[in-house]
Amino acid sequence: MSSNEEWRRVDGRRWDELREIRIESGVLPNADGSAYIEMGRNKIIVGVYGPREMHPKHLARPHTGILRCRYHMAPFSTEPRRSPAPSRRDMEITMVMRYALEPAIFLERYPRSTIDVYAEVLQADGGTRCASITAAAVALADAGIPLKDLVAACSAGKYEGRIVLDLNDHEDKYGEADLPLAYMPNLGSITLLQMDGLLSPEELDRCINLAIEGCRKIYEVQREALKRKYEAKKEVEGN
Amino acid sequence: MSSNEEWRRVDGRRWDELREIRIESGVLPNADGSAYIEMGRNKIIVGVYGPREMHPKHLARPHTGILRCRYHMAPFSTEPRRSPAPSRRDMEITMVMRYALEPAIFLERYPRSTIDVYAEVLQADGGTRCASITAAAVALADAGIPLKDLVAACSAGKYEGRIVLDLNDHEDKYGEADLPLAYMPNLGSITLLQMDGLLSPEELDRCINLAIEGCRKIYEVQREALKRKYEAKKEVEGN
Amino acid sequence: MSSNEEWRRVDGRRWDELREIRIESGVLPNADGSAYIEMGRNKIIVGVYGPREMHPKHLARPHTGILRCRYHMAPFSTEPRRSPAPSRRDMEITMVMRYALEPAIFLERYPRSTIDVYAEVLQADGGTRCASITAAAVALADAGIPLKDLVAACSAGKYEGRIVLDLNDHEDKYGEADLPLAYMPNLGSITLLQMDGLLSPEELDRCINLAIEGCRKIYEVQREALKRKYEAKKEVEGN
Amino acid sequence: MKSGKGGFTSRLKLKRIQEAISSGKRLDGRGLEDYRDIRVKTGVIEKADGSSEVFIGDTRVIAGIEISHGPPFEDTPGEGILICNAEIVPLASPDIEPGPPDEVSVELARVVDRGLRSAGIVDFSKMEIIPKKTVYVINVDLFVLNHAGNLIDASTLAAVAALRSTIKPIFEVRNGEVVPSGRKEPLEIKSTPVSVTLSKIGGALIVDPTSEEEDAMETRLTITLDEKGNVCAIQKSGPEALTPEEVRKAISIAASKAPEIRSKIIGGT
Amino acid sequence: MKSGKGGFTSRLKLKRIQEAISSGKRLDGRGLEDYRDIRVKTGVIEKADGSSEVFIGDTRVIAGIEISHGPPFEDTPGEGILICNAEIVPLASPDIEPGPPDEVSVELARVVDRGLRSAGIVDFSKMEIIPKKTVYVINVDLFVLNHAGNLIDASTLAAVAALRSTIKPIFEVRNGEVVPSGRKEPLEIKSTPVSVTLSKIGGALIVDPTSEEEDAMETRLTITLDEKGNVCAIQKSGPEALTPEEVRKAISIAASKAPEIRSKIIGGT
Amino acid sequence: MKSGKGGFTSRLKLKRIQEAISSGKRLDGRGLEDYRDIRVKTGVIEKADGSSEVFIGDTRVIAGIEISHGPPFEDTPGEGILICNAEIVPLASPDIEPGPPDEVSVELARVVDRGLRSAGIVDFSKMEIIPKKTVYVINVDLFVLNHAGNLIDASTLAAVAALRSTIKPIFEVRNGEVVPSGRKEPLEIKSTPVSVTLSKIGGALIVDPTSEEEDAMETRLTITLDEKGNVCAIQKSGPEALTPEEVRKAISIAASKAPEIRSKIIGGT
Repeated sequence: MSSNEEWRRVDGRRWDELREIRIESGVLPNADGSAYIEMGRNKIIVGVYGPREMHPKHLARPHTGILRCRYHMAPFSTEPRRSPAPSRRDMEITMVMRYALEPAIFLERYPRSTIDVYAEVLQADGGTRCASITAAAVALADAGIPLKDLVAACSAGKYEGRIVLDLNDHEDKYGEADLPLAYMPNLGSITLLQMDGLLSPEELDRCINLAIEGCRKIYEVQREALKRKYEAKKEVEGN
Repeated sequence: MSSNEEWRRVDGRRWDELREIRIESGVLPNADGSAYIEMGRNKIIVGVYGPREMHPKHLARPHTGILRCRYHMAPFSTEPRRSPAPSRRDMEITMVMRYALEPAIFLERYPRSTIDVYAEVLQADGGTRCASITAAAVALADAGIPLKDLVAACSAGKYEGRIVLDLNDHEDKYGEADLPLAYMPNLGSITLLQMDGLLSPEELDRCINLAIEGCRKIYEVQREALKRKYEAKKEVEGN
Repeated sequence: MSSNEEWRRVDGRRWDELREIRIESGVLPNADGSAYIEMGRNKIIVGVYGPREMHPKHLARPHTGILRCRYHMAPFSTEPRRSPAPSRRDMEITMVMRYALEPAIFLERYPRSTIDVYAEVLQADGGTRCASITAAAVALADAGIPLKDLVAACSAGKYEGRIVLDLNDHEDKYGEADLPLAYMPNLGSITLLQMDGLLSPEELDRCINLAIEGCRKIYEVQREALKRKYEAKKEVEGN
Repeated sequence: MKSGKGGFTSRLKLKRIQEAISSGKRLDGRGLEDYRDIRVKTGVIEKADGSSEVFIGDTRVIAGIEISHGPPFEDTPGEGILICNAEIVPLASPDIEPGPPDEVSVELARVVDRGLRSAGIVDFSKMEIIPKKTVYVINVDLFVLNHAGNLIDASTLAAVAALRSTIKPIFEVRNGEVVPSGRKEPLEIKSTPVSVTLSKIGGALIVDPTSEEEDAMETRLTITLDEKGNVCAIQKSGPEALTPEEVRKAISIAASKAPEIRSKIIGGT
Repeated sequence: MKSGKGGFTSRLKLKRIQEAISSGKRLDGRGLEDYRDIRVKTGVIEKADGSSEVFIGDTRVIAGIEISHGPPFEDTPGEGILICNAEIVPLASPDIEPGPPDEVSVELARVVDRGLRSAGIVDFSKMEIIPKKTVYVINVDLFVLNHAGNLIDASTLAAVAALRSTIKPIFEVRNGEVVPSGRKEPLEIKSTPVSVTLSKIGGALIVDPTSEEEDAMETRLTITLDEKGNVCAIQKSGPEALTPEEVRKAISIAASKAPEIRSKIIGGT
Repeated sequence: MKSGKGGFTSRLKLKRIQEAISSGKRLDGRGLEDYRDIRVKTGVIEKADGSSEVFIGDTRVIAGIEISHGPPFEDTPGEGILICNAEIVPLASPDIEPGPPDEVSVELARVVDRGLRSAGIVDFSKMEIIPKKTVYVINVDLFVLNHAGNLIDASTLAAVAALRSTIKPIFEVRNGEVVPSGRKEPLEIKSTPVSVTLSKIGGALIVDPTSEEEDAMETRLTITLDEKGNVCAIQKSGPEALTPEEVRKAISIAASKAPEIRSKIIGGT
């Protein structure tokens, strides 16, 4: 079915097409690093603080740094409005986000320290956890934290019987399966993998491959954003 | 309109008249200082503990003492009954109460220490924050804590088009504006100032002046209460 | 009325008869000591950890150990399902359980340490606090903690005008009085005593005596359980 | 001068208290079975449906009653509801931190609640407004203003006195909705329970402990009795055991003291 | 380079700020009564019923509006509801910890709320759907993304701009139930309050403090005014006192600055 | 003797575990793809509508099912509700503190939930009682009594076994209200998902880790499959990455182990 190159999705995309994606780094004056991402109608901002001394101190570890994450949604990010109190879903995404980013960071270089990554979803449109991870990787780089590789994240899934890339909110809700995946392209490593729905082993394999392809494309957008920032900075410093 | 000296309010008061006010100090055997105030139908009791060692210790500050306040309402203080859990309103009043009292205390004399002021509203009838501050100042003096000046507090506002002093619950709810103010008469300093409602700049000015006049009268009642206590104590010690 | 030896309760028991009771010790591989009790349809499991270092440290006491208890009900233990959040009832039972067990333990031998006793009610059928205490005493012994005496617990009460032993859920709900009691048979000491309902002084006296008799019988079951475990252990070690 | 106002009592003081009581005396001169001075005022919170203030020595408790309406409990669909809540606010003692109710205030509320309920202080079966849907709800709020020991007895007394002073708003059903009728009537009180709390200190039983005595006590036993001499609640609390004889003795002391305490509210209303 | 982005400002820096202001200057070159650059965007959250983003210098606040329906407050049964909520999320400043709203964000929400409500920004009496049962509910959610001082002015501005941009879903009653009609209309705005916050530093009054200036400030006074020059909210916050003269001066500065700030939204919609 | 019962595993032990697994062996003698002994009992909580107890080695989990009724979720108005809740109670391991659910128990509940829901274990579209108003609610409560590793597989197994044993009370509508009809019927089960969790340790993949192995593991991957071999949930959890090849290998191991695990409940009911 996916061979049908004529077929278009509700939002006009081909089966293997990403939503429009825009990433900007260095958007928050206070944070040590930050990034803003728009992916379809998703709007997410991520701020990074650290490496910095851990408070409270008893949580610090003598031989390694700690990565702390928070995934949080603004009350107005969904319709209907959501309560500001963190949900069980927020707790789980907070956890997988940490696991998705940790493999990219040389935590052992920061004993007794913490790196705090805060993702705030301003508008949600399906795939917020992937977009948050993608933006967080850029924010970490923007903070000057050396990374083993950028982490790019993207989902694939099944909607009306077809394998598709980067599900939007509608496809996520009414589709048959959703598989969010995070990938470090240069290391060939998967750092996030979840799946919800029903897929045959063969479909699953296609989803994983498609999501990895999506991550590669996103990786280019991430690099572009960092380059832009770097050049802008050089210009400013040149003044 | 306020020139109409014949006009009387729902509770029979003139426009510039305070409700009946009664203050008693030294009412709680356990507290280091305490005061009970009745102002109209408001009934509020305040206890002071300290200066004492700060617990938990990490909140202590090496070069100054800290003033902590708590404004809290008994479940039976309002109709309908209120939940015992602190509300957002309680949090805000707790904060402005601290700011209203802090300018009167030589906090720098008490490094590593805390002074705790607890106000419990037993019956609420409009103007509880002012009455709590008024009673708290007496309780602080009763605790033997030297004060730069007493802090007296009182509201002025607008009800049915007239500027009036010391709004009761009905006037507060159905009136056009309420302006609570705390004042140190000898220092000529305003330590609390809030306003809720709608006032022209000229009305606002009259409200501020009227509230300050109210505070001066309350100050006399505060002094009287402390004097009574002091004399009673002398008598007891004379025995 | 209780002289009527023919009379039988809704579940077929005589007035002075315990429900069927089964205790097994050493049921949890991870815990330092544990016991499982079935008493009627009650099913409760208790785990003991310690004596072990107290965390957080500031709760430790330099000259004595501390006993901490937790009484908790599984969501599926009652009909309708209960919320997993601890209730005020759970808080109170947690406290009286600690007081019921503390007199049996040489806490002064474990300075800076804690002994943690966790009771989980898997199915509730009236008398869970007593069954929890009974199982906890066995679990403490199973943990190798020397005890001054075993603590056995049992309720007596009044149902349809008669004094009865060991009330089940129905008798507890629809009866006139319920008196849970814990007893150390060799020391002749009462460590738990509560009463809910209405009893004449004479009925109260009979309830206390009856509950003590019940505890003596339960004590035998406790000893049996510990002996079985001890013998099983010897056999295993003999291999 | 402020020593002994709660807070930590020194080891020396604790020893002196225990030794005195062992030899039949108390530091404040009372006999072992003497209460401190008890004072009961009602109507102290005019806006509440009922209220009282109780002093036992320096211990001071206010009770406020609100009568409202709501759905019945699932397991007693035809009966009214009584809910006890207790707060020991931080001005009551140097040891109390602001925060959600701890073990001590939860126990306090629950023991008072059991006494009122078991004694049948009101007739719960006559509190229905809409059958199985809406019943009268009695909120009893206890507020400890000064903690100088024996909170349970003071709180039970305050709750009962406040209920006895309660003027109940009458609700009625209009167009299927429960609304106040505007009429009121005194709440009908069926029973007057009082609690007597005994502390075991230095092996002896005393009534009405001060905070310092509570710091020195081995264990505590509260017995609540109605006016017919029936026992309607018992609560042992504290880290040490009691013999059956001690329990019996405590019950008999409680039975003998209860009428004296009850007279403070029967007289005081 | 990242100094002065919130967090602890050094004692030396605080002193320099105070000395500069005492002599009529500010470290960033502004005059005492100059605001930083103010930018207002609306429609930034397309899915919300109304939204805005406000920048005052580096301070950045988003406001989102949702119009729903619910029961009225007990004491205003015929009126609609407006609820303000504010979150200062941890990416806004190195000092902010994740957690439930603290004193600062509670105050922020309440001061903005009072300004909107007192100014009568909407006509609450026209928000009934089912008489005394169901009314329109306006949720105003403030979200601080970067905290560089003067949150109250930025948040009031964001709330008002977002409300002015709001397209309200119209609810109707079908078979006794409130359902969306599918139709929408602009929310009718009756007033345009703006707040002006003054800080007293080194004895002088300045407007629009940065975070560093806030660290150095003695006290703070917020005055909210409507377009007719009426004052609709005041909030003093901060540990030091003000003289009546200082208050009067602050009110007069606020009155003179308000139109300039208001022009950013009247122009910006 | 009690070593290896959870708690901190020594660095030496962790190294031994990793080295053994690198060379294809496990400390307890199992092969890399061998499960510990699995036992499943149902009907262990007679009062519940369904229940089970699952042992995988020393890991022990109870599941209890309650069928009640309530409003549907807003976004699926015609469908029934299934809610998973998991508690790892403090007697399960020396490391667990009493308190609200932490990250680990929230993840546990959510991964089990996703497996049940994605597999379509019940037909949610047939669970309406009053159209769009009231639906059947299935509460699945997981209770971990002993934590010796691999909680997800044990919990999924317990949930499925408990649901398969469930006798559903039938509700009916009388005078507009939902009431129990008094009749019951077995809950119709449409699918039997099982989860297989793999751990990567010393670069190799193993199934069914013990707690000590979990302390030594680099990362974890759970794959839930239905009886047709479809994958219905995946969860990677843990601080290290996996290559696509490792993921593929894990999926194929899971597919080959699932029938063996499923036989424990198909057989065990």
